[in-house]
Amino acid sequence: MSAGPTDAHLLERAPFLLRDWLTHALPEPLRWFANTLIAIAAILAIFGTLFALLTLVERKVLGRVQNRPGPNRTGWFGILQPVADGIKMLTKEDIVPRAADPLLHFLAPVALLGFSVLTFAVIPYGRDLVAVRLDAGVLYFFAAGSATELSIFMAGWSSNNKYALVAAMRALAQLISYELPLLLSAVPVVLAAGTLSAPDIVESQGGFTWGFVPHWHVFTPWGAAAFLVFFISALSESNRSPFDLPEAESELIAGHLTEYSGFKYALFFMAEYFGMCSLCGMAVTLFLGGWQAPLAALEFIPSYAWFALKLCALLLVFIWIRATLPRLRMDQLTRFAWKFLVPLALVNLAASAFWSLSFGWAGPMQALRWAIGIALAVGPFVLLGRRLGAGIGPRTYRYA
Amino acid sequence: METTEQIRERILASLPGAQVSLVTNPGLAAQHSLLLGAAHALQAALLLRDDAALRLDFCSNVTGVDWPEREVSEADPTAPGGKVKRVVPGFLEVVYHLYSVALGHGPLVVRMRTANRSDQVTLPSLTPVWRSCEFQEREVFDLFGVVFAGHPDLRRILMWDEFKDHPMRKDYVEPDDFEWEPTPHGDVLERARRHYPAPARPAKEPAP
Amino acid sequence: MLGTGLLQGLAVTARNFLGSFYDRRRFVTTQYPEQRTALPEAYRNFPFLVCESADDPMGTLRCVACQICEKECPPQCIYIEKSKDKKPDANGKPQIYPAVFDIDTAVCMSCQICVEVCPFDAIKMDQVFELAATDRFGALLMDRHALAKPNSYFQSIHPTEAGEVDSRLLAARLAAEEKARTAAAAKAAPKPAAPKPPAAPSAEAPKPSPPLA
Amino acid sequence: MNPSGLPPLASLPGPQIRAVHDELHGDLLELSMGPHHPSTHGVFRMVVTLDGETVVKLKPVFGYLHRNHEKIAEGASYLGSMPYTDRLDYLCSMTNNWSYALAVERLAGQAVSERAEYVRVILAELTRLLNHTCLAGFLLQDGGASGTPLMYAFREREKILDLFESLSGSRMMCNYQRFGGCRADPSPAWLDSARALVDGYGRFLDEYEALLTGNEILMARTQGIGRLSPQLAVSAGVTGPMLRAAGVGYDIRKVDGYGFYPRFTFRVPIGADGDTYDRYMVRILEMRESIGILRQALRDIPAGPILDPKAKQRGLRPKAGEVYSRIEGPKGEIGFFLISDGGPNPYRYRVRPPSLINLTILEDMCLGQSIADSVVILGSVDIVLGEVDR
Repeated sequence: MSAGPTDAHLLERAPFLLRDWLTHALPEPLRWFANTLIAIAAILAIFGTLFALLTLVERKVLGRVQNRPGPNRTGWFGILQPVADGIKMLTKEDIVPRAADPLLHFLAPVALLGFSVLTFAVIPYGRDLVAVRLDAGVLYFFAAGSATELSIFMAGWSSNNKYALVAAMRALAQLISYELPLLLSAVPVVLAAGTLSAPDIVESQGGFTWGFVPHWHVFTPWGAAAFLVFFISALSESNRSPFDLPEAESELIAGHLTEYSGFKYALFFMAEYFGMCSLCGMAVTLFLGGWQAPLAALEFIPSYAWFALKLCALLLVFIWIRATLPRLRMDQLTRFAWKFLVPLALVNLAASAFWSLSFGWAGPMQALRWAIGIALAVGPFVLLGRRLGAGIGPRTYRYA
Repeated sequence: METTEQIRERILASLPGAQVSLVTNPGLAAQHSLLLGAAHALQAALLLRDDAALRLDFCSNVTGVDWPEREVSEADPTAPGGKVKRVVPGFLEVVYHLYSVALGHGPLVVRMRTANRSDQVTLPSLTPVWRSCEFQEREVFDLFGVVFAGHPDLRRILMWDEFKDHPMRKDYVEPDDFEWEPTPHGDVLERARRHYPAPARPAKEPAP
Repeated sequence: MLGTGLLQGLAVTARNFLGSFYDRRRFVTTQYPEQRTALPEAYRNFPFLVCESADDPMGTLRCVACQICEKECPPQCIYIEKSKDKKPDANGKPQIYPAVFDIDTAVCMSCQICVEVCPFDAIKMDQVFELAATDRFGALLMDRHALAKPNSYFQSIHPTEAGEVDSRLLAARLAAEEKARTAAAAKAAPKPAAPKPPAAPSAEAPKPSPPLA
Repeated sequence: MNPSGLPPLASLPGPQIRAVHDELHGDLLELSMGPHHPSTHGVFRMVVTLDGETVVKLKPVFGYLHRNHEKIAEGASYLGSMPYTDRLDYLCSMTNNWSYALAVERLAGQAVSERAEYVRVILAELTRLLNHTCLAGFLLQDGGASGTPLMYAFREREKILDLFESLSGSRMMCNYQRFGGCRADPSPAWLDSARALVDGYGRFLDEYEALLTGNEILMARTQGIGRLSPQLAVSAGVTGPMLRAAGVGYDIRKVDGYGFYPRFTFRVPIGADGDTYDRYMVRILEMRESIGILRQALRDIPAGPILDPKAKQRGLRPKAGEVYSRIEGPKGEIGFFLISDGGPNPYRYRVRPPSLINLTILEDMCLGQSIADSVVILGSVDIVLGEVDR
């Protein structure tokens, strides 16, 4: 994290001013170290709070969708519910089955949390607000993110429980299936931006057409398709409904969490929400213009606020989907990945290549460019969707 | 549907030598039944299922009835007092209620009886004819103790495997294994006293 | 197909989410201890014994310890011991009364059969449902003191039924008084051969109540 | 020897899937699902043998809730068993009551007043709405939806339960039917609120179907899953919506014409494939027919006594004899077999539990399916353990 922007106004610079005020007295080598520590602490604190709030918001939204108020007994509007849950989790007995592998059983939640926190390092939360400015930041993100599934396998296998074992197997199959479309859907963005660095990808989405259509990738035909693929894969990567197979409570009790209790159990949840947040953050970065404002007139609002807004909106969609959809089956899940998402992402690669090549088309050629672009995005979607959905459909019934 | 008597003749025509008798129902519902002898029961059941005029393809209900040994007094002019007491031996009975889905008629009530209630309690299973008998015959085996020969999976179904005795029999005695709880009932309290002679528990007697 | 069904479903949940903020039909929870729904008049929970006066519940119980309810109770949660002596009832007739009348509410299944079979309208269904207690045994075993509640209470929870019961009892009492008067008149008359009046219900045993409407 | 097309003797239970287990394929996994499991609808256990995630053997185990209802009833008076029937299938106490009352009425020769017959039909159809609505919610819960369909189902169920409560005094344990009629007379206000409920129910079903029926995930999860052939369904005594979903148009309301059902026009929806989706859809369509029946019944209900005051309730001693009587309950054929010896309590009392008998073919439906599907298939059978175990 380098020095903050100097030309922006006060609110935009506020995080840097605060940091510099805290560390300006230190000698230079130590200041770098302290600045890094502060960045880590800030990320942990902010996302820790977000996790707590998110559990509450999720239950509140689920409740409202289901015509009930959700938790509302602890504090005003149930605001203390996360605290109460935390205390409960901390004070609960931590049970380790006798037949479990105690070391792995302990390591799994720790490693899971560690890996999911690592992904926060490369997400640009605002203008210049990124913990580690890596040239291959996107690559790093996916590498760190895919390690979480390993921890789920560790948890499932070490529990020595049949449900947990089945869940572990599912987690691995899911990892293999969905890592590919997730990566493939990010490739067009890298292609378009010409960089693997997350802050630079955000920078490349700056500017507006006609002053009000932002140059976000999601507003291009290939970008919309890639965003869809990325979003679906992100749902699966973060084990969220309708892809929450490793912890499918209706068949596998709690999947890999069956033998966990107390704070270890809470760590799994924390990691799940961290993973969800970081994937949403990456989706915002890659497709929704990162911290860029949607309108030029709104640029006075600090960049990190825009990022937070977009992040929360995506998280709400996650919750909304969870409130609505039933779960897929394991074979359907993998079939969906291999027969729908991967081909779609591959075709989309061509679509984005076409988009880059036709950059200079103007006038009537511009309309042709859009037509071809949309056809390249929608055509495969319809064709692949038809094939995937062959054999199922609404039925008509007769009466005796 | 044909009357029960006609069905009986139909069976006898196809299975000469089969023991099929009519059991009349004195009640208002007048659902008379056929008593099948164990030897030909399976063939008779197949006949009932597959006969084109009957097609009783749906065995709705299977259940047991326990008829313990009982004493009846009959008029007998030779005996002193004009009456004689006779012991009717007990038996277990299995009742099947058959319907036809194909033809929409029913019920036909079919019964089978064991020879006694102790050692000769085997009857042929009708599960090969109607799959719906599978669980219900297991239940009759569990609760009444009728053994069904030819049943594919004859295990206890409602009681646990280690359980002894058959609870639906009329002479079943409940095990004396209840948990203490305060109750206003005198006989239960008496039993409690036998189980917990000393004040083993802080017994709070209800105020008389 | 092609995800339209999923979008349709998402639209339904979104409508319900938004509706929960302004539409009472989409926000149905009642916040129980603070808010309470009105119990319907027919609501029943556990039985209680009707007495005529709140001041002297034990003296004015309608129950005459006939033990019909004890016999009919399917889970056998009622236990009655008859008194050795007799007490005057509401009409002044000496009656046997229950020396012990216990209902084990831990066993009672609120089926209301005791109410239906009682020929004296002496046992009715209560509406108190907040019976949670820390003492598993004693607090749920109700004796006649805990069970006795005055007729005015019965009027307040089941007004329709109580109105019918009261008018029926009043008619029975009037008929009994009428019969007593006729009997007295007949005794006073010189000719003992006067024909008996048509069978009027006696005070001791009013006609079994018709099933509750 | 087999003109009815029924399965020959060879089609008896037994693994029909040959599981491969050698060094390459690994071992089979035996999993005991239940009795404490989120989706077994109570204390029910399935001993499942898995090859990967494929079910190769499944043995249902139950009896955890067994209380020997039949023995209790044989020691109780005829009236005293009525409240116990509430507790068989505790979602459908009204139909259980009716079936039992009908059996005793046939045994004792008791006529039922016209108004009571109408009220019985109304309550039975309301029970059907309630049961099928809940079932759809539970089925989706088993399919992994986070409770939303279930909560919508419970929202509507609550309205029906409110009606039951204001009529019978209890929400679930109604104990409402009596021999020769019903216990309490519905007031005009009650009938009006029932009409209002019926009028609004179609709208609810539309919303419910918008949420579920077109859902591609639901279709993918249920279509072609857990197929049941009509031959096996009939042979296994499967009744109710499950039988009709298998393509057999057998509805006791039509076949026996008990109560006043012949007076109402309604259709019986039947499925073609006999899979889980058909079992779900047949129930949805049945609810729409039930709304039609309710409209007719609530329109035509006559005035008059609800219960013959001379009808004996307490101390009933039917003439010696026996009767088997059945009705179309929401889950299937709920029947009562009673033997009277002229005494005050039945000599033999038997419930024909549709939930238990519909479970007979659970293994047949689940073999070769994945473990996730076996849970959904179980959900589509629609069991209540109070009735399975009795």
